[in-house]
Amino acid sequence: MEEDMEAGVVKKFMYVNRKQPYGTVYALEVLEMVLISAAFDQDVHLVFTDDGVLQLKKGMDTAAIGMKNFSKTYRALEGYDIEKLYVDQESLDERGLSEDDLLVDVQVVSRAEMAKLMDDMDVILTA
Amino acid sequence: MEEDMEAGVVKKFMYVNRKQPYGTVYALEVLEMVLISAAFDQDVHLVFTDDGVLQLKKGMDTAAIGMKNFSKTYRALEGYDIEKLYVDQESLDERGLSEDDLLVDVQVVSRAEMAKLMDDMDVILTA
Amino acid sequence: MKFAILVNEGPFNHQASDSAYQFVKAALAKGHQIFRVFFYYDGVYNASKLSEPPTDDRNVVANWGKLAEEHKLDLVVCVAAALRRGIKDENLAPGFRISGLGQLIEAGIQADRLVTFGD
Amino acid sequence: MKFAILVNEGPFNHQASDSAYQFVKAALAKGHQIFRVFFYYDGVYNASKLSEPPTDDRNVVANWGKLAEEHKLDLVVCVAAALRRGIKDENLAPGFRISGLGQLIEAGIQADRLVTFGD
Amino acid sequence: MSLLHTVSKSPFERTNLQSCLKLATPGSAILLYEDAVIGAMQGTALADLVADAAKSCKLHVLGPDLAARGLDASKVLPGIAVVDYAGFVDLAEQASAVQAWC
Amino acid sequence: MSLLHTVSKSPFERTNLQSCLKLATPGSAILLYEDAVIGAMQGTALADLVADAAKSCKLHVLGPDLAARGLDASKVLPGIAVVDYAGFVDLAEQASAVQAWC
Repeated sequence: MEEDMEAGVVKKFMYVNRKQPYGTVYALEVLEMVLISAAFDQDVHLVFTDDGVLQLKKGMDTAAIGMKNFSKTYRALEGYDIEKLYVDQESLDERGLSEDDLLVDVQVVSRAEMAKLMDDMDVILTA
Repeated sequence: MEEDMEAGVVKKFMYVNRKQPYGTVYALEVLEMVLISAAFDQDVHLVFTDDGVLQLKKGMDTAAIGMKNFSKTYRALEGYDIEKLYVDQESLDERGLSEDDLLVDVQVVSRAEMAKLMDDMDVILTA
Repeated sequence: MKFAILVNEGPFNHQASDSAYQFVKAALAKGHQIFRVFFYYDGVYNASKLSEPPTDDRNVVANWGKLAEEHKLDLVVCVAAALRRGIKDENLAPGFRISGLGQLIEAGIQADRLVTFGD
Repeated sequence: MKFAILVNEGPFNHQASDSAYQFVKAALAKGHQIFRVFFYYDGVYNASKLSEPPTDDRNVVANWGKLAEEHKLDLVVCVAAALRRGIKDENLAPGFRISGLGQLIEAGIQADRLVTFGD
Repeated sequence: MSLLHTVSKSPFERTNLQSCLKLATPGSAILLYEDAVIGAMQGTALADLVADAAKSCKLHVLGPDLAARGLDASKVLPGIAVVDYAGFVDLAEQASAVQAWC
Repeated sequence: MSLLHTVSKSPFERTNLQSCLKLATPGSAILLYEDAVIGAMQGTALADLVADAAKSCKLHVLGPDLAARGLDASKVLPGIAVVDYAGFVDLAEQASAVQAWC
């Protein structure tokens, strides 16, 4: 990792993804934020809850809607040392999904555990 | 009423208002549509359902949010021969409102009656 | 059949404009007529010629312009909604024109169906 | 206390920008510092100098510009979000500047609180 | 002829689909597209509600939006037809009018 | 110190408030503003849910947004405090961080 750009200030950043990909741009523009915060060497946490769990679904094919499939970017996050990815079990269950449906390794937690994690953050960015 | 501008073509237009005023611009911009369709002498029906019933709430005071209070416009609709206003009872009930809370005269109907009315329309514009 | 199309959301932030575009292409392929495409609310942002998406993504504004040119589509941006949001002749993309809401009502009257995308 | 503000929705279509403006005014009145106001997603439309609302309504873009001038606020528009949506130097309203997303992350690091308006 | 109701927003995020189902009369067509396609899948918390609606209304879901989201068209609820954009056009043509719940 | 959760969208239109209530831990502050203020009123279909939340979280509602919508501040649910923009600022100051559910 590079040296900290902010003279040692490392904050706990959490990005909360609550929306599907493609229907809106949020998933894509959150990824842009996430990649930048890695450059600032912050302690980055990515949360996928509610419809946000669908961002990680395997097997997307966007050819027929004429939009770019950006799901590969989630696989690339590891290369930026972004490894703290959380998904809550209830959101998966509600959508009939399981951990096997996801294209990256995540920590599957309960909503109660996610709530505790969130309480501990310094900066939370949600979309 | 003026002579029909479209050589006698009169269609049943329905405007379905589903959103609160102020939180979004839809209520205001729907009113702009409604006034124009009156100029085209169309058969205009205004429906207020879901949060749309809040557009007709008495006693709005927008001074502290710095936005224009446009609720007077609903009172002016009569002057444009727009008199078919419908509100569904269930949407009022869910929000703890009654017909007395509304600033204009409307027909309060059931959702079933509103559904029938909607089925009969030629053009439906919803926001 | 004659279709009129209403697009109510801006490009990129919502899929509505993309869906409308695919619908129009499919309707034209079936031999239907597109009487008019009207842009209202944030939909007026679809007409900004300054929009410059990443080169690896679709270009929503340019795609509408191209389709309009190929099929002589009438793409109309609501003047009142556009003024509020800063869309004017000086930043209007090729293929679009700015006009009044009456153009939407007329489309509703003249077309067989009005199909709305986005809110 | 040092606040950073994030505005994620465009003017007029949503109240988010209005609420953020009222929040900033109230924070300044209490003697707080506004480290930066960052405009992301459709929030970048708040910086269009071509926006011309009806004269009997508030002027969201001009209000931000005036507040920035009075209080030396740093109003930053995300360059990537702005390019997609057609906000560039040529239509940028006075008081705003275009810069990278790093400015948002820096604001998150430097400010005591980041408060987000709209999605 | 009856209405075509279209729904584009996710039924997990917004109440548009629920409002649509309250006002869609028996025999009407309903099309789920964009983020709403998740509502057509088997095994979700909304599956019973949607399967029930499919008994009185003609439910459809847009295949291209399923594929984009990695959702398997073979796992949509029974009674829901998968269509493409051309099918969307046909539905609009066959309806008396189109009501967009967004 | 604990979080301030803000909710601006109507709980009748979107599920943001419901998601917020699932993740807000006891003792957290919650502010309803913009279209979400309807959730603070007595007599609505959501009143029980919100009154329940007010037992474990510190609920607030923005007065200016109530007034704009013609909603009577004297009829908000017991246990919900009405604040103005200055009060919103105070809530943000007193919180460890602010989570916007929008």
